[in-house]
Amino acid sequence: MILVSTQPIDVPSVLAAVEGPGEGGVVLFLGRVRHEARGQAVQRLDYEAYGDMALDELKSLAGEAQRLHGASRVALVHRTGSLEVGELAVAIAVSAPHRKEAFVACEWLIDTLKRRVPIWKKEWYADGSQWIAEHP
Amino acid sequence: MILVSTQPIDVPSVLAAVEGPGEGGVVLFLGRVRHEARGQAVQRLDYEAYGDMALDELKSLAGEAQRLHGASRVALVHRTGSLEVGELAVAIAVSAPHRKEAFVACEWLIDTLKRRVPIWKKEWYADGSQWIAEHP
Amino acid sequence: MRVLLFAGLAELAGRRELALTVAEGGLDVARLVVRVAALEPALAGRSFRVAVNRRYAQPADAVRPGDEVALIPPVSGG
Amino acid sequence: MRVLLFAGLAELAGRRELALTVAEGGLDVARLVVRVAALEPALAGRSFRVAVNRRYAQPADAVRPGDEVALIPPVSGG
Repeated sequence: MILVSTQPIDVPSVLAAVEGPGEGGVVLFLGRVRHEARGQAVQRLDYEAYGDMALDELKSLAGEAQRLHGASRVALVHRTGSLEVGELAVAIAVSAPHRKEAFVACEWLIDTLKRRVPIWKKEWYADGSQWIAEHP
Repeated sequence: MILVSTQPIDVPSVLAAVEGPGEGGVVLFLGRVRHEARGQAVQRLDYEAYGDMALDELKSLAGEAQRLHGASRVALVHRTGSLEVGELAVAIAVSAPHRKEAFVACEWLIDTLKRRVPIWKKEWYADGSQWIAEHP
Repeated sequence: MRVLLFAGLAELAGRRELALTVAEGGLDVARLVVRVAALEPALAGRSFRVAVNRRYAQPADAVRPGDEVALIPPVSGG
Repeated sequence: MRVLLFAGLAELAGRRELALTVAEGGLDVARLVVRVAALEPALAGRSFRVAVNRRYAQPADAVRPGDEVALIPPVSGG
């Protein structure tokens, strides 16, 4: 399951996508909209994606996690559009025969997604908004 | 949520237990019964716990994850009794303001649970069974 | 040639794509960046990478008419 | 004093607890282990830790009548 969508993220289906009889360990990362960022109260976030390229990049990340980091199955879902505080922005699930690989691959995926996938967030505060440039 | 129970693990409630408006990152670990172990086909597992002490140990692990490893909220659930291949044996959820702490604390928790909490598994094969002694 | 704009760059330019006239032989990415800045001064000096056909491109890479070109400002997904 | 047994140790002993008669002043964990092996030879030489009142104890720690004592074979949860 590799998805960039305005629909709310369905965590059970993300987890179901990485199930397998030989996969003893599953690690899931969830990124949620926080009520605070850069010292300011956040009211909501807008996420914009270059959809087709973001999907291609997510697919290539999934492949690298399998080839280079020991992941068996990978699910990557990123939400776009307007999100309230507490909503899920991203979900990444990785299964592997043993837990160590699942932890390493999952953390590598979120770190690399944040650097490489063409998705942008705009933070809305009481008195304005700004596009965030986290990874030049 | 700290639980040792014969009931199947309910993942949504484990995740809900660590939600909070300041927690941007959640890491969940799921340990599932594999179809194979030590080169043999596994038919099912029995988990036995020293229930009261296991619960005390899990509580003290949760406290250490918060004090020493940056976790905000922790949920620890271990199932006992007879489990089929594919069923969840353990679920550990950790939230933190930022993802790094959530990954570190979650991995520390499963590693330390496996060494310290008085729970034992017996593997059943086509031709017999044995108690597993992973951490002397 | 369409050049897609996103996020802060789209806001600065006040539009989601630029139309660039390109010779049949194409040009390289470095030259394309110069052309973009000339066409839309609001984007001059801004930080972005260039994607050609949905892959990050290097300054010396070729761009041809018909390629899908996009300017990728610093990302902040996740 | 009851001494709780679990997993492989319970199977070896054929029961889930031992009853140990202990003097009022108690004894230390090292001595308790010797008494257990004498009472239940199937457990002699087996690997286990001792928990007293649900906490792992050291060989020199004291055990008193009324304490909850358990033998903890190598664990394998998770």
